[in-house]
Amino acid sequence: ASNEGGAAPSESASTLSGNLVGAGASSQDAAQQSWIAGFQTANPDVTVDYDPSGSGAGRETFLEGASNFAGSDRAFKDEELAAGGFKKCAADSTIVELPLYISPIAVIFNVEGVDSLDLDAATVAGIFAGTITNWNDPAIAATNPDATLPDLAITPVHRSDDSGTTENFTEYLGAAAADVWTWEADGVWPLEGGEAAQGTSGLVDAVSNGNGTIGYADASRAGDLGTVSIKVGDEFVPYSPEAAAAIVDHSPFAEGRAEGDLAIDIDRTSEEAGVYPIVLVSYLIACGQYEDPANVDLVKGYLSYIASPEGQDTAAADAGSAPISDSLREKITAAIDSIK
Amino acid sequence: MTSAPAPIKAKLRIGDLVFSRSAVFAGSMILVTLAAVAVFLIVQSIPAVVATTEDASILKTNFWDYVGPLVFGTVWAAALALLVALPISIGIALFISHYAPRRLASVLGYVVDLLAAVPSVVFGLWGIGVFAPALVDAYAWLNEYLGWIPLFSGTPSATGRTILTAALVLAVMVLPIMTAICREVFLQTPVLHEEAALALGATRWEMIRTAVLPFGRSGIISASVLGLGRALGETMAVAMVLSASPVITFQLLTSVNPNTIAANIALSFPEAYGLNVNVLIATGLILFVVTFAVNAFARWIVSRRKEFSGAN
Amino acid sequence: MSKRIEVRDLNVYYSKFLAVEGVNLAIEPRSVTAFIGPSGCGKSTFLRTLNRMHEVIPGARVEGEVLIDGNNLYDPDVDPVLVRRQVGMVFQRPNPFPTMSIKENVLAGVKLNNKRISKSDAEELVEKSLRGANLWNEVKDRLDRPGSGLSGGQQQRLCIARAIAVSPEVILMDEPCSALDPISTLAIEDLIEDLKQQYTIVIVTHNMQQASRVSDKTAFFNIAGTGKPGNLIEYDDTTTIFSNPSVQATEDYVSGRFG
Amino acid sequence: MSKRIEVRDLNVYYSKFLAVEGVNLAIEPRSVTAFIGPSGCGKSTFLRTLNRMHEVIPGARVEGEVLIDGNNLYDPDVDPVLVRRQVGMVFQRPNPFPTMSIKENVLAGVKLNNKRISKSDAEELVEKSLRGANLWNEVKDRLDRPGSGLSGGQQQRLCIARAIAVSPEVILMDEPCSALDPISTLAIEDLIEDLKQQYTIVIVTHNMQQASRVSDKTAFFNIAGTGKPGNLIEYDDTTTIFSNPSVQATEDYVSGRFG
Amino acid sequence: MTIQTTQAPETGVAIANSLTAGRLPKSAPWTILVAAIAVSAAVFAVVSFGSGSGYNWGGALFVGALLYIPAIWLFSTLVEGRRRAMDRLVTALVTGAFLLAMIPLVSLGITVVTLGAARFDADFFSMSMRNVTGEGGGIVHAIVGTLLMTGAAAVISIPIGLMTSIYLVEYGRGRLARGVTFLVDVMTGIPSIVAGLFAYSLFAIFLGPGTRTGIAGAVALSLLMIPVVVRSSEEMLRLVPNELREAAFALGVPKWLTIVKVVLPTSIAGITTGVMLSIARVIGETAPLLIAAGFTASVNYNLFDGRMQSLPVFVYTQYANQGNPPQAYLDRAWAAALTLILIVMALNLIARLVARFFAPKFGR
Ligand SMILES: Nc1ncnc2c1ncn2[C@@H]1O[C@H](COP(=O)(O)OP(=O)(O)OP(=O)(O)O)[C@@H](O)[C@H]1O
Ligand SMILES: Nc1ncnc2c1ncn2[C@@H]1O[C@H](COP(=O)(O)OP(=O)(O)OP(=O)(O)O)[C@@H](O)[C@H]1O
Ligand SMILES: [Mg+2]
Ligand SMILES: [Mg+2]
Repeated sequence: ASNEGGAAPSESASTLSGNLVGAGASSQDAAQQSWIAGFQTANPDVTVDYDPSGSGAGRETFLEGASNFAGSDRAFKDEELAAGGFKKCAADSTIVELPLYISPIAVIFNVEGVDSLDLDAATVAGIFAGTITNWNDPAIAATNPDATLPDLAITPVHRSDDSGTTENFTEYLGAAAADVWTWEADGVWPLEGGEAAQGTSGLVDAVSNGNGTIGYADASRAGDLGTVSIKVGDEFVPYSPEAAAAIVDHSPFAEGRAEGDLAIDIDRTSEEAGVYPIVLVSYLIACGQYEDPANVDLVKGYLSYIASPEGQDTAAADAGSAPISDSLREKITAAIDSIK
Repeated sequence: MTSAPAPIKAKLRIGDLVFSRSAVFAGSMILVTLAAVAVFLIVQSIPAVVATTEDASILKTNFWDYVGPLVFGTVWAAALALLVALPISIGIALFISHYAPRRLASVLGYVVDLLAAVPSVVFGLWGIGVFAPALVDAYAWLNEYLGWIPLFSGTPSATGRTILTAALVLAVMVLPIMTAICREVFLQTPVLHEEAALALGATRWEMIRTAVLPFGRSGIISASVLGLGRALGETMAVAMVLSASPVITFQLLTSVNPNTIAANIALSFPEAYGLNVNVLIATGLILFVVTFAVNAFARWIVSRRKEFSGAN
Repeated sequence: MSKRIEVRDLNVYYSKFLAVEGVNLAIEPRSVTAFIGPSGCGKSTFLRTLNRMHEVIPGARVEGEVLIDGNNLYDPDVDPVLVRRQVGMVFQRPNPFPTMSIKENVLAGVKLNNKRISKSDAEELVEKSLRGANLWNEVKDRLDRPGSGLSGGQQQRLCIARAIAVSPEVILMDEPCSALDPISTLAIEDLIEDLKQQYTIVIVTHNMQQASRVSDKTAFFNIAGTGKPGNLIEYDDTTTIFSNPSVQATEDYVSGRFG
Repeated sequence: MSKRIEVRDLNVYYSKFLAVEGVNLAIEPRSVTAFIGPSGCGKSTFLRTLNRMHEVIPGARVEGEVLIDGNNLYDPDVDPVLVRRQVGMVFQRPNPFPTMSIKENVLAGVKLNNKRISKSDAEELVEKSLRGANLWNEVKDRLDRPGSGLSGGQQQRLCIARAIAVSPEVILMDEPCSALDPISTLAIEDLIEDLKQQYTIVIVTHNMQQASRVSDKTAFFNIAGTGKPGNLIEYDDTTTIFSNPSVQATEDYVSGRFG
Repeated sequence: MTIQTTQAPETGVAIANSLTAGRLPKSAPWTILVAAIAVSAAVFAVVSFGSGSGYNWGGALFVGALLYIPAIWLFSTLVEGRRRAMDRLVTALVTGAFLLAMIPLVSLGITVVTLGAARFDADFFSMSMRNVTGEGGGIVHAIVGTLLMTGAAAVISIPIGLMTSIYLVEYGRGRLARGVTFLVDVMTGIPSIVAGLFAYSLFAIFLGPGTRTGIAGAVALSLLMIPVVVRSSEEMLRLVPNELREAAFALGVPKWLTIVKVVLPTSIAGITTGVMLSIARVIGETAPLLIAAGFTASVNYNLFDGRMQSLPVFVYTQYANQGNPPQAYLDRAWAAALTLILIVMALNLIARLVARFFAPKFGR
């Protein structure tokens, strides 16, 4: 293929070469592809492969030592960390978990003549729990006095597959509308019944092909569909990369983690101005210390590229993610540097 | 009588030996492979079968409650698909073998084979983007006028992505393979037998009924088994098209549909970890067993009237 | 119940190959007509045109007219199914339905016309037809066994039984006895004698003795050479053909007879 | 080149059904032996045991011995393939290979055994065999056409040509002429007469005249009733069988002859 | 001569030609079809007028065609009698079945061609996705992977499958044969994703955990392919008349040569069809390849080392993980789907030509 082969007389002084393998979250796939492209262009002798096989599969693969790094929509749980057994890592090594992919989750809908709605958490939860069933429901009308809401049944669409998006969305509903949403956060949609669709694409297709449908998806995929501004404090915040990055900055890191393990507990109920609470934080996971030092430079190089402003910006352009803030970047860079 | 008296006593024929041995070997390979797959499945499944919701987060209660609706959905979708596909594929095969003008027939056969060239992902894409939306109105109509039939009751789906749609997509997917086998078998009907029927004053249909269909019976069953196998195991298309929930329901037109085992594995596997992986593989074992049962049944039907089989 | 058959200027083609050319012939009702001639001269081909069975062979087609009781078989709106129901056929190679039992084979044609034949009627008909074909004694104990398990001769007699079970008005027989032993052959010949009281019968045979024994009239077909079409050389009373034919070729052929 | 065949206490079974019972018989080399008997009495079945062709039928098996030049055919280490190469066979129903042209059909015995044969030798062999089967003139212009496009009789002669092309030492013929016209039949009979100079020939026929014309010895088989096994009733010189048989059943059968 | 009524009730009607008795004229089916469509069109017109929605041509044609089936049966029963009517009904149904199957085919065809045409350009067939984001890029890597993996799967499956079917038809008796037959049936039921898992685990044993290679993908595909090959070839081999085997045996041809030179050539057309179907069956598989062969954006020619991309996985991931601009990803997905279909078509065509070359030389 004409674009293959590193023999391009590039001016890059890169000394990196070799093969780097990662696997995990498909949410990151588009971003990973653009990171890989950028990194490979800068280092023509490197090939990075990323399997978008899913977070669970990615974590399992990493555990088995079959990949150098993993992408995951959630950090490892405490008990999983305690069990250990990361085959690629040195015996007593901890792991590094970096929140490098932040993406707002948009609540999208398809109702003729309505482009955007202002809703509070309870209403969103009511819609998805099936207690609010018509678009002209007073609960919706209350916050949207200007919208012309049709007399049309609401068809909420959820993901049929196990997904980080669902987990983050249900976590938000459970935290912000605890009275209405009584289910635990879970990657599998906790209610029985309802319209379900596979993957972000399937869900977006189902919402756009239906009438009166509503769903939740990675914001970059909202397209022409109507989107919901979420009530935070007293104002309604539309999704935006900045607002998504902001909530991450306003959230604490998980406690009791090793140094370099930057798992974040997102504060879904934050009343801070300008934050958008429904976000998906996807991690890149690597060893704190590799058993085989051969890969260390490659991993560090690749992760540093991702964390760099350039890397975050290409992902923002290609995948619609939210670039991390400089303060977060500092912590991440420190963590990357600690990899041995 | 000058030639050697006993050339009849022979060496073992190398060709025969090699050939029959390799045939046996190939047959045994299948045994071995399948045994390996079975062992793999069983070993992986054992921890899952006894697991509870504490061990595997994917389980609500225990394994059997988890797999029940899936088995139902799998069999239900495949049965619906076969119900649609079998008569149609026999019809198409007959059309090509006995109705269409001869010149046209092979071209038409090729055209139907083309359907086999469509990868399941594309069926999925087409199912979501074209087919399901096209069915929304029809489903609404069915529900309105035939809603008193339990199958058509409930609230019709607003997106058309129901079990009926999935079954229809499956039917389209299994059509080419079933049609192709039926067609080849029908074409092989001995002309002598067709003539025998025609000479008795049979119409074309009666000729088909007396000579072609009985002759092709085992072929039709083979075709069904292959089609059913495909329908039972199809993964991507169903995963993409079906709006699935862990329920058991016979309603065909609503958003709430049972999932199939294969599709469920595809949906849950990417995020599965730990024992959840075993649970999913165990559902695969169950699918295996279901297929086993279905095939045993089909074989039994074929063997019942073996001596009347046309060929030998 | 029997029919008169008149053939006018009949040509039969296999695609472009002219297999039989310019046949003119009239077959009287309630008579037995024998077709004789060397192998490949088109006897079977011609016989099949009498009930439009040639249409089953891809590419086979006909020019000319075949009138049965004055009705042209090849009129555009004639239904070949109706034709074949009135003009039955027994083939050169026995062809019982392998998926059916002996009994079902005999009833195959009847069941088409009359689905709800009573059980006793059916059994009566099976026995009558099998007796007629001289097969009853051999198979009466295994009527429910597959028809394909019989010997060649038994199979052929089964096919004859099947054909007469539908009581057609004309029966075409293409070398029906070629696979039969003398006893069965005799039985079939007796049967032909019987059937002749009611039906019109046309039989193709290679057996001169058979032709002279059973037929009232004989048609001699010949072929000039390979790739040439077959022709009807002479058609006359059987006695005339065998004793005093008017064409030399006929004389040559029938006098080459043996046994 | 020819072989003596001796059969001792042969029983043939189809699974549990005893089809032929207790046959004892010796066939001399360079002779023609005819098997006659009513349909279903086991002539074909018995014939097939002479080159182990019955083994092809599932469930068919044999008890007893068949000695060819003193070698028992049924010895455990005998190769049936070699037996069949020495004992050729022509079947009751013509069975040319549909995938092959006429020429390839004739050469099948050579080609299928992966033997190399020069082009000119092949052509010579094809012509010789087809002439021997009296088919050459009819097909010489279409040797490359499929064998299945021939008439029934032509197909049978093609099969005979195919069988003699491999020059076996014994030729078994199961009603080879039942589909042939008198001229071809005569030609085959002449051919048998020729072949007899070198080969041992066994022929099953329903045609008494044929049996008496071509054979040196005749074996009469009969069957006591349905479901009973067939037996060899009498085996003697053909003239004796037809003029002065020692068993009443034989006399009944051959005297029922006609023509 | 008196025309007597025979037991067939339809024949006795006194019409000029008794053989035409009670037949619908030749043009009748077409007349009825046109009438049925006209009626349906009128009904649809009324409905569309009443509800104010657009006129549904497709629906009108479909319902019209549907209406034709009972109509022709009714007319034929009245005029021609039960048997003729049945024949006409079946003719209509059988033709209808064919036309019905054409609907998804045509719809799919139109969808794939119109959506796939957008990226059917030179770049698409000369580039891989290496270092490509957003627009542009190509599928060389996926084509290479698909051909290599499917080819390897075919090389594994066709001999095994064919030999197994030969074993079953020509040699197999008794328990082993029955066991194999049954297991082949069971094999048809291996879900594709399980095949992928199995191949992945198998190679993990030999090549170390987590290795994803083309050959693992090929093994997964063979698992799915073998039963289709066996089942279809078995069916075709059984159709070869025993007479032909006997003819060859009687010429002293050993069994294996009889099979190779008589049985296989006679059934070659059917076997080829079966093999093509099996290839078509697996060439479009996504799930097992995603697991066993992994995912890469670069070309890989080595089946035994490194991940391999394939067309269906490419289609799936382009669709499922769309980046910016989404349309570029969708265009690539559809164009790759179109390419895949064209590849299968081409293979099919080649196979048919091969089959025709060897096929029995008789009519039909
Ligand atoms: N299906 C066919 N396609 C093309 N040609 C055919 C076909 N059947 C027969 N023929 C040719 O037509 C001619 C007449 O064949 P036909 O079978 O009518 O001969 P026949 O007189 O019945 O011979 P026989 O006594 O051997 O049965 C022959 O030259 C034969 O090769
Ligand atoms: N494949 C078979 N399986 C079981 N029984 C068979 C089989 N073939 C023949 N038979 C039976 O064996 C007996 C002898 O049959 P065979 O074919 O040898 O008779 P035949 O003497 O050759 O008769 P014909 O003169 O009609 O050819 C018959 O009763 C027949 O029904
Ligand atoms: Mg003939
Ligand atoms: Mg016989």
